[in-house]
Amino acid sequence: MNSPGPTAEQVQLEVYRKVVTIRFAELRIREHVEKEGFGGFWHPGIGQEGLQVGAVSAMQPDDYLYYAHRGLGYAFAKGMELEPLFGDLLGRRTGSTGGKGGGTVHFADASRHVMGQGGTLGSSFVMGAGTAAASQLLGDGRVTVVFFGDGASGRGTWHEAALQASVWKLPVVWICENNGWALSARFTEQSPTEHVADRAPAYGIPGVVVDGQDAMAVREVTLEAIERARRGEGPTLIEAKTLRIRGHYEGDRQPYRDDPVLGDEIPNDPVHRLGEGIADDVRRGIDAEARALVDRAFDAALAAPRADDSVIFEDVWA
Amino acid sequence: MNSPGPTAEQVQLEVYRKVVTIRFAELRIREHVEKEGFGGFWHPGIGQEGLQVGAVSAMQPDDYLYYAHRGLGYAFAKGMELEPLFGDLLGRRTGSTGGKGGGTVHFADASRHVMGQGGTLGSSFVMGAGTAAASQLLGDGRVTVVFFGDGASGRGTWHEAALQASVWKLPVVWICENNGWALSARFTEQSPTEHVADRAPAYGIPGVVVDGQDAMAVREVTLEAIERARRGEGPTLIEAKTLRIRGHYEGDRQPYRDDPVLGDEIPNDPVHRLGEGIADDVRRGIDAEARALVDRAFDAALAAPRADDSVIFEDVWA
Amino acid sequence: MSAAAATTDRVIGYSRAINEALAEEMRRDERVWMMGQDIGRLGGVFGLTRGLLDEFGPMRVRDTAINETFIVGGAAGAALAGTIPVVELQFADFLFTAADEIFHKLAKWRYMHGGQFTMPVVVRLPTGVVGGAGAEHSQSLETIAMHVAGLKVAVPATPSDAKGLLKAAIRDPDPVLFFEHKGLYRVKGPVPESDEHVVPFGSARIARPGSDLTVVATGLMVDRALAAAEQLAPQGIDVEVIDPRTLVPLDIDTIVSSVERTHRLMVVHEASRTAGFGAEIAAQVHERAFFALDAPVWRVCGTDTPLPQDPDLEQACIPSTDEIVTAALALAAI
Amino acid sequence: MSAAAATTDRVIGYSRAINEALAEEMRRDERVWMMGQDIGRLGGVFGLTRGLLDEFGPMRVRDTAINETFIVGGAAGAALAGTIPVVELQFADFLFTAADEIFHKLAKWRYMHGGQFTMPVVVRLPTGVVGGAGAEHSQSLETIAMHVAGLKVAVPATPSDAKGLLKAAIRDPDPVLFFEHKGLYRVKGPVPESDEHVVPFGSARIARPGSDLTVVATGLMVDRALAAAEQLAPQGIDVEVIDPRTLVPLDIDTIVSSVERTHRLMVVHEASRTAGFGAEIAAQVHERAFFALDAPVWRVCGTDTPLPQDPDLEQACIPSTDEIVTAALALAAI
Ligand SMILES: Cc1ncc(C[n+]2csc(CCOP(=O)(O)OP(=O)(O)O)c2C)c(N)n1
Ligand SMILES: Cc1ncc(C[n+]2csc(CCOP(=O)(O)OP(=O)(O)O)c2C)c(N)n1
Ligand SMILES: [Mg+2]
Ligand SMILES: [Mg+2]
Repeated sequence: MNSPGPTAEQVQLEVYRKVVTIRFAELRIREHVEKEGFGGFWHPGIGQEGLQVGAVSAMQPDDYLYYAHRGLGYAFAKGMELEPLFGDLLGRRTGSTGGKGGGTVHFADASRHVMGQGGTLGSSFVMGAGTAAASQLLGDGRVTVVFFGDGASGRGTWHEAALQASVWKLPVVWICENNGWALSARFTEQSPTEHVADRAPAYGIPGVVVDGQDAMAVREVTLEAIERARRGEGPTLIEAKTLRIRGHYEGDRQPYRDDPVLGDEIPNDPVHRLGEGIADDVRRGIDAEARALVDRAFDAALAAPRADDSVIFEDVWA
Repeated sequence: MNSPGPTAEQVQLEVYRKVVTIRFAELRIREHVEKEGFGGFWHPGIGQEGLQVGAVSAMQPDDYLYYAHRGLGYAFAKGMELEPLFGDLLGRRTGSTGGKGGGTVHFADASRHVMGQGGTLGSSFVMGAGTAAASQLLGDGRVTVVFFGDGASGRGTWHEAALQASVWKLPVVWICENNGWALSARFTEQSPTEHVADRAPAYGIPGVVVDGQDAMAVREVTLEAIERARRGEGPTLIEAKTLRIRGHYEGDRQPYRDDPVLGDEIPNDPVHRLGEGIADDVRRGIDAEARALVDRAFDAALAAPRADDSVIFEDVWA
Repeated sequence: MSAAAATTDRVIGYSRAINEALAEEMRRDERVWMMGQDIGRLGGVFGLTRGLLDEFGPMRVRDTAINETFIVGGAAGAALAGTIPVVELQFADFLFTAADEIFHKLAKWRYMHGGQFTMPVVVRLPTGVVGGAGAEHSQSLETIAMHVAGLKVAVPATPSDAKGLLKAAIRDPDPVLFFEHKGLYRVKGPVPESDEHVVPFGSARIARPGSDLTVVATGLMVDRALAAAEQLAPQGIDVEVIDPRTLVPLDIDTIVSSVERTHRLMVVHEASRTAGFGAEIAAQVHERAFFALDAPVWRVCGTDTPLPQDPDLEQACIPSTDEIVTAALALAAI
Repeated sequence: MSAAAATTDRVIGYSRAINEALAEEMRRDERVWMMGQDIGRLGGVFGLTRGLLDEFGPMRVRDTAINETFIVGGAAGAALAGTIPVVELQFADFLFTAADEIFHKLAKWRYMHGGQFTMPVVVRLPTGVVGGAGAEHSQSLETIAMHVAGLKVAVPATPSDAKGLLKAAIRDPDPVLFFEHKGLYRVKGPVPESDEHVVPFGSARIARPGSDLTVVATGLMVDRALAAAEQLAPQGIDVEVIDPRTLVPLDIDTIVSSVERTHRLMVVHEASRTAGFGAEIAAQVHERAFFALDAPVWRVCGTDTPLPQDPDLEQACIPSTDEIVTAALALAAI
């Protein structure tokens, strides 16, 4: 969908296809975690796939992506195959990290500019700004997109990155997935302002609030922000309002939560919204293919060998 | 001047007395550095004494002070004597740190709630907020005032402290001495907004810009902010516009600077402004006393013994 | 303390022991309070602070935003103002997101200001490898805290020590980094009933007396060393296992006198080998007991690698009981 | 390298050598660029980057705001995008204000992502005691960098090594922490004329051959060890001085073979003694050469204290030539 000239309809179809694929992936992973468990934690992104895919659909293939820890929508939308993603999750040699990831993943794909993830929240603020500084220096015309949660917005790295990126007019776009929770902390109790985007003026950059359940709207504002960045006008802070449907990690019983949305009733479900404009039979066809793709990839990942101990000594230094 | 009921005139006289005393201290220290030098660096605060004294004059004796590294105005205004301050500067056993400070000082006075200073800029943002959190917990009615420079405003600790302090409505007041420079970096080149205070709305707190050369104006806005904090309404960010008259440290030749104000021509000199309302003879009397006080204290500090090596093993642990 | 419980001891978990210490000290001293992420409503990511919000209210059990520099730096400032903050970082690794606050502010404020202030802060640090938490959630970083003067460092290995050392830490006027091992949270053991079960810093525990080889181990490694000792006993090697319990202050005397009897020492730790605290213990023992040693001090340690995000692979990065046995056999044979 | 200059060597300062390395590497490779505080217009607080802004322009010599997490974390991100950032922190101590970026991002990104990325970042760190800069501006923190796998660590002691190691660091695909000693900036020495004067990491330099006692020293301590050796020679103690030059990788072989000849080793460093890298070198040498040693390895190190803000007192916290002499005499007498 990044090639020039697809129609609006084509774009929406492709966004739908990716979102629904990730939805099936979410369900498949949950099933696995409930039955088998695996190491680390799985942070489900169900219900947030729409904004992830919508935003990433606005990126060019060469643009850089720093994703957040909630789900796989970002990476899949950026072109990564499901099998290496599942492989990471399951600690398989075929995972994109070659077996060093498992559960909570640090998947990456250098060729697709999926840049990986740190375990400490907020480190991608400064890293993303630095990647954008490299693009500015090289004049490669690339834009860096950084996803983060409402909780991560509290880290000081945000401030250091945002000030410098604004002053240098770095080509970076920050997308906050505000799902209202940071683990057990309600956003409303940890933010003095209504929106994360209210912090943008402090940095002299645009702050945009968008309905995160509306994938195409997220795509639109992201397109604008990316164009602005590519024109050399500097960063934008986008805040996509969404919901955390499940627990912080799969298995979290959320004793702290007074509004648990535990089932699969996803308010304002991005899958449904995207599906609305699509003819029933087309949609059913896409769904069937997506489900098959997920099943094939998950089975293949499951069948792949686990990494043996020798990998622990690989890749410490180049 | 913190006792209830002094007249406006009395207050101004006292602020003048302190400002002019610090001015003489600045000149005495400069003379010493030029002639003898000493270890570390001396960051002159000449020209910024007005705002420092004005602001601190708004504090109660029990309020907590985290000062910045430019000059001695803050500490003297909070009630510290000159001799221990000079003692620190000169590495004397009689310094407030008992000989561990010298040059750039970490003076402190626990009894007067002069809380000291870290060597890394911006660490007082979080420390000051924490001190205020203690006051809130203890219900001791105290307010914490934190000074910092325009340069220090770039550190992420600002963001972490400001968000939390605002949400918790902590009794803390931040005062930025914006002197236009952070070492060789112009504020205008390192800030995306015109004022540091423009960042306040991001934290849902008042941001106030004040003429830092006008000590009494600084006092006024600080009084208001302190009252607000004491009422439990949370932090305020005050930005006092001032100038860095000299180099970053005494001896800095400022090769980077295109507007050197090297002499003692202090634009909008707070000493002159404060002196305007005071009768000549009264002023001359204050000046003479201030000069004598400085000379006595400096000579006494000079005459005091240096610390011997044994102090290095003191105070590592309690 | 031997495995057999004294009559007044209850058998409780390491987590529960920590939770009790917190509650008791908060009851004892009103100045004690806590902050950290998710410690209130949730009771902490590992459940260590459960029930404390209910008992002590939201002003003494405060949930922060995601702001480690505030959690630690704020604690420093709050300590200067007459309170005793006990803060939690969700993972010990996060001391790197608050490193200026820990290694500068906590460690040096008192010193820089000529002893005018004390800094009674406890930073609780869930540490070590468990369950595949990955390279930035599993490290054993206690050596760094040992290298920077001004901090005290506790590394409890049993429920009893977890409780007693934490109570000592809270009562200590100095900043304490308290490394609780995540892999021990569910381990149970005898803990004295008393409210005054305080384990002093700087006193090592001889976890198992022995005559042929001294093994110094901390945290999760103490049990593995003990298990190794049981396997070695029938092979004629009687291992003495010493748990220093605190690294700062370090009870080197107990270690040295053990080595003077056994003539051989092995240090076992989960932290990376290179420049880990095993090197310090080895260096000190060589300095003080060189001529009593029949062989060099050996170290069995974590690998010099980051930790992979996989529960099996990460175990391959830290010493197993088997490795300890193998090394002990080889060392005893020198 | 001996003190005598080869014919093609010029005698230049340590600062100048660093400045040359930066300029040459930026000329050689367009991807190399720099950021840091005050490195442009001012040429750095210590003058190390003078002239570079003029030659390479503001896009390759960028002044940042006061934001160490951006300087290091940004460098990490910029390295992933095909550039080679060489960044300056104004004082080595400030690695604590960017610790997550250094010890997590730089050190582990490659590993965590299965080797898909390389991380060619150099962090220049003006280190050590000079002129009374105080507790948070004077530390020697290289041991910490040695403990965390994934980083490389250089500690140049001479102008020649400063230049050659920095060039090697910039060409290295791994992140390098480059500890430049502030007390050496003005020291002059012979430096080869060549643009290709690259000193490989992991090869120690025998600064003075000797037969009676090996002294391993780094940074500012190398000259003090050499001065001590001159004082000891007339007393019949012929000291071999070894400068490892890099701590990661560490050329332990050169040290061990020296010890096999001299049978005695002393490690001298400015970093605090406890859990400093001297402990690691001591531990390794004991492990590998225990039976060749006539005495335990000794350490002469910085005190276990913060550093006072006073040029005299701080000198009392680090080894002097006299202390080295005294310790060497005592060690030789064992
Ligand atoms: C620096 C840091 N502090 C704390 C954590 C632990 N942690 C992991 S996820 C999380 C909550 C994040 O909330 P948010 O950013 O809103 O993302 P969400 O989980 O809601 O998608 C926390 C506290 C961490 N990984 N890094
Ligand atoms: C974290 C940190 N980074 C850098 C420095 C070095 N440094 C000391 S003062 C200074 C400039 C400070 O500027 P500003 O805050 O505006 O205060 P001013 O000197 O103008 O009063 C710098 C960069 C430091 N001390 N701490
Ligand atoms: Mg969230
Ligand atoms: Mg300034």
